[in-house]
Amino acid sequence: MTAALIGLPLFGATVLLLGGRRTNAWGHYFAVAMSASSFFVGVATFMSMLGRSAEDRTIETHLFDWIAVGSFQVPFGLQIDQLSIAFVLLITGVGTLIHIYSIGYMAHDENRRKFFAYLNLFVAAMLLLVLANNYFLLYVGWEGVGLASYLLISFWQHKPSAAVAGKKAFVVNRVGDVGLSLAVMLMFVTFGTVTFSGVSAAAGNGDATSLKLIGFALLLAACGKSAQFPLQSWLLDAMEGPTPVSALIHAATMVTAGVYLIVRAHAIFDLSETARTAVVVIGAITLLLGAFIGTAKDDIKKGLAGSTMSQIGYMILAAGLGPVGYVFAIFHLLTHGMFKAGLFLGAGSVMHGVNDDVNMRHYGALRGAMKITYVTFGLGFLAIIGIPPFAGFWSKDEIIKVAFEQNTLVGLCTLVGAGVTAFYMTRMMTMTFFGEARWEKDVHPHESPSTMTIPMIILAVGSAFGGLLLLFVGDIEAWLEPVTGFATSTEAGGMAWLMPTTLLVIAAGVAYAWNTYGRRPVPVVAPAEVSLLTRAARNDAYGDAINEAIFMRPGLHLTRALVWFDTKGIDGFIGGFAALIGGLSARGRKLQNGYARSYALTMLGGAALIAFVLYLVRL
Amino acid sequence: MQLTTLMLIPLVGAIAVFLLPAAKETLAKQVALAVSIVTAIDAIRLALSLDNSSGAIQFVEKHEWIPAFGISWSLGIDGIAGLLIAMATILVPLIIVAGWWDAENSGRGTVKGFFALILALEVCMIGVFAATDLFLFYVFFEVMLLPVYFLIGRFGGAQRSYAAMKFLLYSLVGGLFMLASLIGLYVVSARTLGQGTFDFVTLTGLHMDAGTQKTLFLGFFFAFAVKAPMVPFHTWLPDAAAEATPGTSTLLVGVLDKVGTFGMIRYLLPIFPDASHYYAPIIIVLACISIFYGALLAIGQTDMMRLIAFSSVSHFGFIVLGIFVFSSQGLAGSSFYMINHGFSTGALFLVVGYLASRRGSKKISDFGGVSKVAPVLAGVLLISGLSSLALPGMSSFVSEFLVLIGTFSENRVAANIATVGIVLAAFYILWMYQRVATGEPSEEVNSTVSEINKRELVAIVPILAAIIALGIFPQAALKYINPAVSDLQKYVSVVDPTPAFGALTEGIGS
Amino acid sequence: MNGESVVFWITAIFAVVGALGMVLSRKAVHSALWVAFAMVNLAVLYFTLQAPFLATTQIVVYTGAVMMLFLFVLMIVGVDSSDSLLETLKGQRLLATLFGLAFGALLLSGVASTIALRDNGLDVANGDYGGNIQGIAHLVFNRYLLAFEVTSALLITAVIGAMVLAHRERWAPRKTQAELSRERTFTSQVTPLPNPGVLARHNAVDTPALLPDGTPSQASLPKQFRETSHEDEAAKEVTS
Amino acid sequence: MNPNNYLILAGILFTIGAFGVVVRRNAIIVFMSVEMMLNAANLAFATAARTTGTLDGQVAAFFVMVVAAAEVVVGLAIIVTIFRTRRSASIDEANLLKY
Repeated sequence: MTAALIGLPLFGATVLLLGGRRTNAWGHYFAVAMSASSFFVGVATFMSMLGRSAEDRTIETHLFDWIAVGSFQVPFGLQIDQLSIAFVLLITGVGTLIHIYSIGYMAHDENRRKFFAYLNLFVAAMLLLVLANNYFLLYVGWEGVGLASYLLISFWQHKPSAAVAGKKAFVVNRVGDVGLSLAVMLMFVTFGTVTFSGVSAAAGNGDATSLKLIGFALLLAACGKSAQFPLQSWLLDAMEGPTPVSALIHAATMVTAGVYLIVRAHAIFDLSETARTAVVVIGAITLLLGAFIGTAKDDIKKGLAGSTMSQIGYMILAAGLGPVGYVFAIFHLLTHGMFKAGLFLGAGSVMHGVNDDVNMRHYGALRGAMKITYVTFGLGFLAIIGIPPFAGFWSKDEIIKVAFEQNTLVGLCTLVGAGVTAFYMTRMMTMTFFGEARWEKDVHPHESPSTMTIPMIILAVGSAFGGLLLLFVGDIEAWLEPVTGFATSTEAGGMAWLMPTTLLVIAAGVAYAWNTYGRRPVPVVAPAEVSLLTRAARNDAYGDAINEAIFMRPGLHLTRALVWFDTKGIDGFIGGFAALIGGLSARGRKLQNGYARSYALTMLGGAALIAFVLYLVRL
Repeated sequence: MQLTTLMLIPLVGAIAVFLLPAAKETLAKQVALAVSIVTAIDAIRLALSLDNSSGAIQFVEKHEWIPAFGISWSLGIDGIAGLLIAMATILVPLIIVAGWWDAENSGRGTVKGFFALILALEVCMIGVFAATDLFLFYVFFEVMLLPVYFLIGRFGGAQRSYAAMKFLLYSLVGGLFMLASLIGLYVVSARTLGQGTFDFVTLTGLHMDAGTQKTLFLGFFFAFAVKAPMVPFHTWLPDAAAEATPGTSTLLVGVLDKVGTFGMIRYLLPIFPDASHYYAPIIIVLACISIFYGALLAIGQTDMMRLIAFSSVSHFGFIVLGIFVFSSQGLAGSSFYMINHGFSTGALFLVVGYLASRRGSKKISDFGGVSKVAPVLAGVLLISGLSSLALPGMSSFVSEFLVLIGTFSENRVAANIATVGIVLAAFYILWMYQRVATGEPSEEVNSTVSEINKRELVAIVPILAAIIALGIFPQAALKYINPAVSDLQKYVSVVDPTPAFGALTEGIGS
Repeated sequence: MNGESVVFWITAIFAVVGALGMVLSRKAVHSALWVAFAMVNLAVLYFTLQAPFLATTQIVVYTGAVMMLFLFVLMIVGVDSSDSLLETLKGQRLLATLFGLAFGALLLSGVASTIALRDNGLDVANGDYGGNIQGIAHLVFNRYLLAFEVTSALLITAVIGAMVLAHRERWAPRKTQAELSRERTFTSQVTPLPNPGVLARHNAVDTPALLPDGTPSQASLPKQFRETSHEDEAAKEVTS
Repeated sequence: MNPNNYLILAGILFTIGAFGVVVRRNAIIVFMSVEMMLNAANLAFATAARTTGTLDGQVAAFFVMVVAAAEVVVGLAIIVTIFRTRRSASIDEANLLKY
């Protein structure tokens, strides 16, 4: 069962990649079928899980011994439990919807087959990531999604910007992978095992330093994959990929892998206060940074990307709060998966309607031309800013509450983040669908085909009711409790003032945005005379510039210096040595001047020398 | 006699190909291919029939050669050597197919000469891995240089004579130091045992004082470090690899250089255990430098072949690192890495060779947009590259991680440094791919770079298949390596450290 | 100071003087004579060393045969520029002196620093077979027989070698008198060539005859000495 | 009479001979110098014979003489041959044996 979940999309990818042009005609349907059947297998697994008691819901599958060297024994084993199944359903569900959406979105691309193959590959890798029963196999999925992400970001390879963005994403992710490698190594050295169950069981024996180091390493890994500060820079560039990719990989699923990792390794974080604090700090920084970047972007996708960073910041922050937060981190992850995918698909639909223009300043008043998109995007908008009773409200509100309980400063961060979110989302909404039309003459906005709108509608429904469903019908807290543990807040009733305050902050953000962008005309060209803050936000808070200045440029100089050193230094030394010998030989050759007397003289000198040596030795 | 037979097959083949009339070029190729395939099958059969419950040397055969000096023709393989031989013999038919027209394209030398040299090289490669007499090993170690010298010097690119001479001189200088140590070892054995010997098994039991060990160790190590190649003895490799034909480069970097690391694992550790421990910290530092230096230099290269060569310097750093931390994961990882590196670097050299033969240039800047004109070729380049950067799912990942984890349990600082090396690996591979395969193809690329053809595909697909298969089922190879590794650990008297806070009572972890 | 000492010191000094004379004489003939002188003195020393056979052989073979051979060759070769004491190689003489002195000093100090050798004398050895010659004969024809026989091969080889080297192959048939006279008639010089040394300062074979106007005539010289000998004169002037 | 004196004399003669070989250009004089060195060696042999009380040294000296005679024959023949072609007995003229 579990293996089939991964096997089906993997099979799809293999067939499409090896099949080549022969599969062009039906390849995309095949991919959708594979993804969908994986989803159905997931649903079936879920159903059977529901039928069992909470303790028996975990299924371990041992496929074969993967690596066994000395005491390093890694099985190729899968594990499906309450946490995994939530991810499985999100990945395959949203994944299938996005597959369907892509049929329409990529209809005119000559490499559509390859695109679907990569999507299937991604789904398989992501499933492996969440289904592995040990950290080492998780690593395979972890880099597998990185590969799929690389392939998909740089899918339009002829665009240099896309190729560069793909490479950047992979390399930055690799920095995060270093963290995961170190975490696995530390776990092996500390506990002698790398399985989830083994590590969880042994975690209690670990000393504070080891736990702290493992926690930091895992956090580094999470930062890479989830685009958290300071490894956030790749996510904005990743928007070079086709929009479905941004929706699936860079919003709903892959980027949340970091959250999964931290929740999965909760045994470590539970025991290390320091590591948890670090997680919270990183989450808080990213949450504000992402929101800040989102406020100034005119590129609709980059705006959403900033928002994604910010929302994942929420999740990471929640995960860092410990047992009180894990559940809400996952909860927010699930709702975010739905509404953010919906928003991205909506953005894709908008772009589809306006000749692939991504600049919101060229939109405006699209609500008339694209009704379905308007409504679905609107639902997503309401969900993300946290208007009750939409999905985002439930999950975000819980996080804000828990944050305030733990630490007022952290709570304030989340509250401010909520306000800023409301601001930039409203800005996006108004610039796109309201105001006067600002599009070019040759642009004729139109609604997208049904393959695209249907997934959007389904996701919009999820954004609207997913939160309610999960919280009250699914009782997610109880569902996840066996895996993550759950501690209800101690002062549950003491925060009655919080929800109204949050709503007030959100309303303020909406109102300010509406005041700025809704009631006044939006200039088609971005104004150049802006505050330093706006400029910083437009430049992704100078993340790239900092990377460039700290790593890239010195790195290139170092490389160049080393190349010079290698050719001129090492090789030059060797070459110089050879030349020296050659030169000496050429000189020495002159000693062979042809005069027998000269040779005789040398002999005489030699004889004298030998006599001298003999003399010395005898003394 | 099985190993001697295995060597005789290509030897007879080489002579037969050489004796063919020069005009019968196709026949020469076919004979060479057939012979190499037979050899590969026989080698695989041998490797699979190894007893994987014992780390002892198997298929032992011994015939007196120069009894006066205790030199004998003695052969034998353990799991590591067996797999290396299998890897080498698998690569040979593939590079023959890949280099089907290399001899003609070089415009010099005869076709039959080219293929006879490759087969002759194969003989030496088998011999050097199978020898269990140190003198015999030395003989193969040196004789092996000659076919390569001619393969580079005769069939190589513009700078071929420079590269061939540099290669030869470096290797010879290294070999000279080894010879000195070898003679020293003989003298020591004569003094200790009463009768001098070069026999590996006898020498492993030799009790030498630490000072002697240290001195003799250095001679061997220098030869192996030049061969492997470690920074700062590496500069011959980029030149040689860039000037040779792709097939030769594959054998050179994929197999020949392994002799260095194989020598370390086979001879240095068991014969000089004390010296190995003594020098390990320095060598680990050198290995870390190699990892970084190779990777950074690879980033700075403008020539694809040189880039791969420098990436190999980096990979050899990993291999050496794994050997000298002495942990079972490190040793097994290094042994496995040798095999994987042969495949992944071979694939890269071949595919870059395909590109270069089309475009007539190895310069990265001469390419761009290949994925648009030749998507499969670009895809093959990407897969080979991913294998080189140790993507999980590929065999090189397993070995690289084993090395890292083996290092981590012994030396955290080195492991941390080496781990950062994997980021650089991602950078140089993907940057090369970006510059070669993506973007809009230029006029020249459009007109010259055609899609990969069947012959080329046949040559490279088995390598890629092996990489992926071993990545998913590494145990298929590791089970042969493990017993040899545990024997090695006995020689150097090292026991793997136990986990600091393991939950052993849980019984979890298998 | 016994008789041997007296003989030794006199002959030793003579031998050294002879050797120095050989090295320092400008003319090869003088050198040869100096060598002969030194060798005779050495022969005397052999007598004092109780080696009458060696002494005799020394005189017969060396001073007699070998040195005469030298003189004969000198007559063939004649006086030559190489007789000049002018050094042409840079630093040769300086280094030679240096090395020579160093070598000699080391050699002598080596000998001198050894403890005095025991003088066993050869009376017993010479007496064994009834005399020095018999003793040597006994050794040569017993212990050193093989070496002695091999010497014969050496000598034969040397003789043949010398013959081969000195032999001149005739490539064309010997010219008849008619041909010679015809040749002479049709070239410029009909009359016999002038003899060397005529009217010159001395009548050595390499000194060109002076023509009536006082210019030296190269034609008067044997072929070997033409042209070069003129420069020799100049070289000699410079040296002296 | 201390036999060392003979050895010292032999050494002096040998050195003078070697010096002559090195500094003189006339091939014949060089040859004579070589003969002088051989004679010095012979003297040492003869001295050795006397100090050891055996005749082997004298036999050795005798063989040296034989070999020297052979050598002189061949050597002078060579000189004559060279002289014929080069019209010179200077050994500096025959300097083809060089780089």
